[in-house]
Order: sequence, then structure tokens, then C-alpha cells
Amino acid sequence: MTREDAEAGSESPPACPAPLTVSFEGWEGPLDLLLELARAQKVDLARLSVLLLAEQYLDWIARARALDLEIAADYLVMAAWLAYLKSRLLLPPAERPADEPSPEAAAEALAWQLRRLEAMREAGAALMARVRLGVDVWPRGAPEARIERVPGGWAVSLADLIAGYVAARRRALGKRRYAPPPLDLMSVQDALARLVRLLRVVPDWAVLTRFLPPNLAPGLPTRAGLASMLGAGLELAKGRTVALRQDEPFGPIWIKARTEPEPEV
Amino acid sequence: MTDDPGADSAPTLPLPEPPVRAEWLRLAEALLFASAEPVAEHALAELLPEGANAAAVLSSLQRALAGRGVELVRVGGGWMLRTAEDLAPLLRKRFEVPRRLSRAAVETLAIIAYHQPVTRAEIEDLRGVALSQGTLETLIEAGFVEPKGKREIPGRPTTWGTTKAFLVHFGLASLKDLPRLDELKAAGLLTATPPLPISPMVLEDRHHDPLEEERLPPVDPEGEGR
Amino acid sequence: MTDDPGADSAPTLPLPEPPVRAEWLRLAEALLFASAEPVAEHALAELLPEGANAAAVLSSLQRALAGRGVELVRVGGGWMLRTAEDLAPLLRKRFEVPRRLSRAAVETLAIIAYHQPVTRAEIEDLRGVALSQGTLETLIEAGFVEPKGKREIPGRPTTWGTTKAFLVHFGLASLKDLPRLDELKAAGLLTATPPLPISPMVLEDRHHDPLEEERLPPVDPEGEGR
Repeated sequence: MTREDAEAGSESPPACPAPLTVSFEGWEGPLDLLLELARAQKVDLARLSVLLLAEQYLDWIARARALDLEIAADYLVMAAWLAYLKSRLLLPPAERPADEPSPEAAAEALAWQLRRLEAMREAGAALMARVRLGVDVWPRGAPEARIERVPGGWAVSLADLIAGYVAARRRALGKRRYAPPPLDLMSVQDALARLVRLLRVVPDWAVLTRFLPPNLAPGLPTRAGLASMLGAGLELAKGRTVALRQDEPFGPIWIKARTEPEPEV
Repeated sequence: MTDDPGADSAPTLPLPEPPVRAEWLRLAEALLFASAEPVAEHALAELLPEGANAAAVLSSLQRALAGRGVELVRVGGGWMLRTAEDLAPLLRKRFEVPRRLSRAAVETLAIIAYHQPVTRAEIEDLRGVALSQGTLETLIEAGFVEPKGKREIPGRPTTWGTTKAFLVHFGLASLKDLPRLDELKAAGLLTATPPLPISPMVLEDRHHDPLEEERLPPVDPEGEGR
Repeated sequence: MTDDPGADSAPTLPLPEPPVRAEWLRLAEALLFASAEPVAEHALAELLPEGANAAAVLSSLQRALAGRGVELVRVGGGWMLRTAEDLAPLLRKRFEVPRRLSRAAVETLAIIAYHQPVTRAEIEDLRGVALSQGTLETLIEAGFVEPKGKREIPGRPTTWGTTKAFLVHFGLASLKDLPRLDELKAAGLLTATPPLPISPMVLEDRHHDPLEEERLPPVDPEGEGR
């Protein structure tokens, strides 16, 4: 409620200052949000302005921050990367460091990822729009026999087996299924996976604690998360995929992905 | 026909009974085709437009199907389609009917595959319902499951595991090729561990929540038409 | 018809292909009718007398059923009878419709369908977000998705793909019939990895000296590769 429409009166519809309301409800991650913002540009995704998109995203994050919304780390990591990308894109080519790959290539890679996600979304919609069995058309309700021979003489597939396992365990777990996950302490393995995923979009040195998942309860869960993060960081440093540094005793620990060529196969 | 078509819909009008329209026949055919149970006349009538006579539609459909591969018969207070009597033996003779495992059996097999060696009590615990008589036996007969030894706890219950035939059937090189449990977990399963000791309440529960599939008689290829 | 009727059955005979006899149509109708799942052409061929062309019988039956309440369609690698599409509004009153899939589930299903076999990590990479609990589970339970094996990379993650039930549900003859498949392929949108890493790691690294020795030789256009 930062706008003048706060006092505009109750009968007039609230003026919407932006195409998107600031809320994290319903977004399936930063890419999802970016795609929605990209649509707001109302251009073919092939002609998307990534610079404009970066600005839209950063503006959106800024507004979310102003409203004191909790923002998940993934979103902030994306924001950091987009801010970096934006600064590179704004530099005239002549002033760019010579040894730096073009930010346009990175922008195109992002645009491509968005196109791919959009394509999958449209494909999903196209699938759901098909004439579907059990929804639009129905099969024989009282089949008399299975016609095809099944190897082994038993009509049961691995998919049946997995589905059976799922059904059995779901029933046994009963109502607890939708309970929030138990207060698990973050394992080094989890931390490792998270770090690897997030480091792909972090441009530069970042404090290790930024990679902790949001909503970690204070106390033991946070301390355990931090310890696992450090363990994961050390593990990655050992494998030379990241660099770690600490500027002073007890100071924050910084982490950064190292540039390594992809191994050739 | 025992019904008196048109008697209700137009008792006072001298007009002829409305003819059976092709559209109604189509609907009746589709409904009968997709229904798992015999369709009562009134069930068809509910879908037909006002004024259409369900009985007339059914007898018209019956006549239309005469001599075809499928026929319309009256069973147990309703109507159903089935393959023509003369073709049924041919169909059955040519194609052996693969046996199906009941859902309970599939679930039990899955539990054994993932948790082996596992005792009967543990299977019940993991499934959340009691194991009905015969489920384990079916799996043993099928050759999917075999005893693996005894658990060294009071009563020394038998533990069960999967056989080589199990691996062959599912095209697995080894049990390691089953999707891993942590991957299933990541798919949203096993998010909470159940209370492991079998509590009386868990056992009680099955009375309220019977598994229909444990009650269904096995598919009997000779049994239809009864 | 993509099939070549008669090519196998009578390659050398100059006689015209035998016409489709009413008896064969009956048999085909009964066979298809008895099954709730797609029937392969060869399954019908086994049942028909020597010299009868299963493909011709099937297409003849398909024509014969056009406009009826039940129609013959090609799905899941075989042929299957199902109710006519236009009757859906009426039949929905009688038959329960399954629950809608969530947006995440539809998106995940599409990714699995178009990118299979695909690992969980690859799905997450594509969507840019961790797969939430239950999404994959929902698809497994619906019978649309099944494990397809393991990817031979560290950790041997399970790969996922679609099932025959998926094809049947969506009325697809095969995976080649996925909507817009060719278009997406031509646009390069189905490649496993992006042509360029979005990763900014390639953009920076100014704090260290660039690690010359870690550069790949092929980067050098004058290199020994040519």
C-alpha cells in the first residue's frame, strides 16, 4: 500500500500500478515469474528484450522487498544475476573487459530457457486440450478379457508396481501426507545439491549464508544448515569447482563458482 | 416387448409415437458400451431427451445389433452389451487370458520388493492394512516372492523377498535397478515415517476402510454371461 | 493408412486382395469390444483366417462405425473402441471425471513426454524450480509416467518416461503424435541442454587470473582439431 490509491476510497477499483501484483503466491520459481513478466512485454519471446526483462524483475523484487515480503533465496539469486547481466548489457561494447564473453550470449541463453519453458507449457496445454479418455470419451466399461499376451503370463508392469507402492505408502501414512515436512536438519548432501544448483546463477563472490534455504527455524536448524553448507562448500572446493575465502577470523565466508571448461566426452 | 411405448408420453394425443432417432441410438450404444454394470432402463431415460422412449430405443438397438459381433442382452434388471455368443469361445481359445494381480497383491509385491527381507507383520504395517488370506500365496504361486529366512525376534516370523523370476518379469538386472526409494521420496513419498508398531487402531481401521479389491473374486474367464 | 495392406500376405500373387468379409468384421468388432485396451493389429491378424488382411478389416470397421455411438481410433500402438467424442456432455452425467491435474503436474508431464527419458534433476533444471512434493507422485499414480531406467552418471538417477496408458488417455497413436513435436524439434527446444549455459560463471572470474591451463583446446580455432 505505497500508492495514492490507498485513500482512493473503497468504491473505485484499486488502480494497478503494475501488471503483476506483488505476491509470491502461485509462482513456481524465478523462471516462472520471469516468463510471466516476459509475457507482459507482449512480444514474441524470440524478440524479447532481456534488458527490459531484467529491469522488470528487479523492480518486482524491489517492490516485494518494500512490502517486506519474504523472498526465497532462488529469487534473490536470480535478481543478483540479472542485476549483473543488466550492468554488463549497459556497458558499451568498447568498454567491456576484453576477456569477457558477451553478455548478449548470456541474455540469449536466458531467453532460450524461457522459450523452452513456454514451449513445454503450451505443449502441456495442447495435451490437456486433446480428446481424453475418461474425460471426453470412455473405453469399454466391462471388458471381457485382455487380448494381448503378456510375457510371464502376469499382467503387471513396473509402472503398476511403483503405483502400488505409492498407493500403499500413501495410505499407510494416512493423513500425515500433507503435513509440513518434519523439521529435518539439512544434510550435507542437501546442501551440496542446493549449492550446486544456485551457484549456476550466482555471478560473483557471495556470502555462504545467502544460500541457506529460506524459513530455516532459528537455533539448531539454522546452525546445522550453516554447518552443512560449509561442509558442502569445502567438498566443492576440494573438487575445485568453487573457491572459498574468509577475509578475517570469524568473518563471513565467501564462495564463488570457478570457471572450468566442460570436460569433453 | 412387454413395455407399452408411448403410453406415458402421449396418452391423449392421437399422434403416432415418436420414432426412435439415430441420435438416441448412438447415445444408448455409447452408454451401454462404457458402463461397467448393466444399465437400467431408467438410467438411459435420464440421459435421453424428454419424450424419448428408453424401452423403444433399447429394443431398436437390439434389433440393429442382431448378427453383429456384439449383442445387446437383458441381465439382472438392466441391459448390457457383450460379444456375440458364438464368437466368445473363439476369442477365448485363441488368446490365453493373462492373469491379473489384484491391487492388494501388486501393493504387497511392491512393499516386499522395496523392504525385503520383510515379515508379514511389517508388510501390514507398511501398507496400513491387514494382509488378506491368499495375497501372499498368490505372489508365491506366481513365483515373484519366496521366503528368505526367519527374523530373530519372538515368534521367529518368516521374512519374504523377491525371486529371480521377479527380476526377469520386470526386466530388472538387479534390485538396484528399481527406482530408488530416495527418488520416490523426492517424488513426495515416505515424507513421514508411520508409527511402526502395529497398533490395534491400525488393525481396526481396515474394517472401516475395506479394500474392495481384496473382496473381488478373481477374474474368471469362463464366468461371464451368468 | 500408413500401412501397406497385402504386402506381406500376398507379395507374389497376381490375385486381387480378398475383400473384407462380414464375418471378419464381426470378429474384429468382438475382439476390440472385449478389450478395454488397445489391440495390436497382429493380435487381430492371429485371429483372422489365413489371407485376411487385418489392416483392411480394421479400416473397414472404422468406416462402418463412423457416426455411431462408439468409434474406432488408433491409440497407444494399437486400435481401440471408445465412445464418440460429441457425446461427452451427456455421458459426463453418468461417468465420473478424474480430478484435474495441477499446473505443475501438467507442465511436468509435458516435459517428461517431450524430453523422455529424463531425470528429476533435468526436469527441475528445465522448470527452474525444485519439483514440489507429490507432483511426480500424482503422475505415477495416474499411470502416465513410469521409470525408464537409470542414467549412467554419478548417482545413477532414475529416468522417467510416459506409459502406454498416457498414449491411450491422450488419444495418441504413438509418441510421434505428440502435439507440435516436429515444430518444437525444429526450433531446437527439445535439446537436452541449452546451447549456452545460463550460468554466469562464464561471464566472470576476474578475481583470479584466468586459468589459461584449464581452457579447452578446441576453443582455439587454430588448434590441432583441424
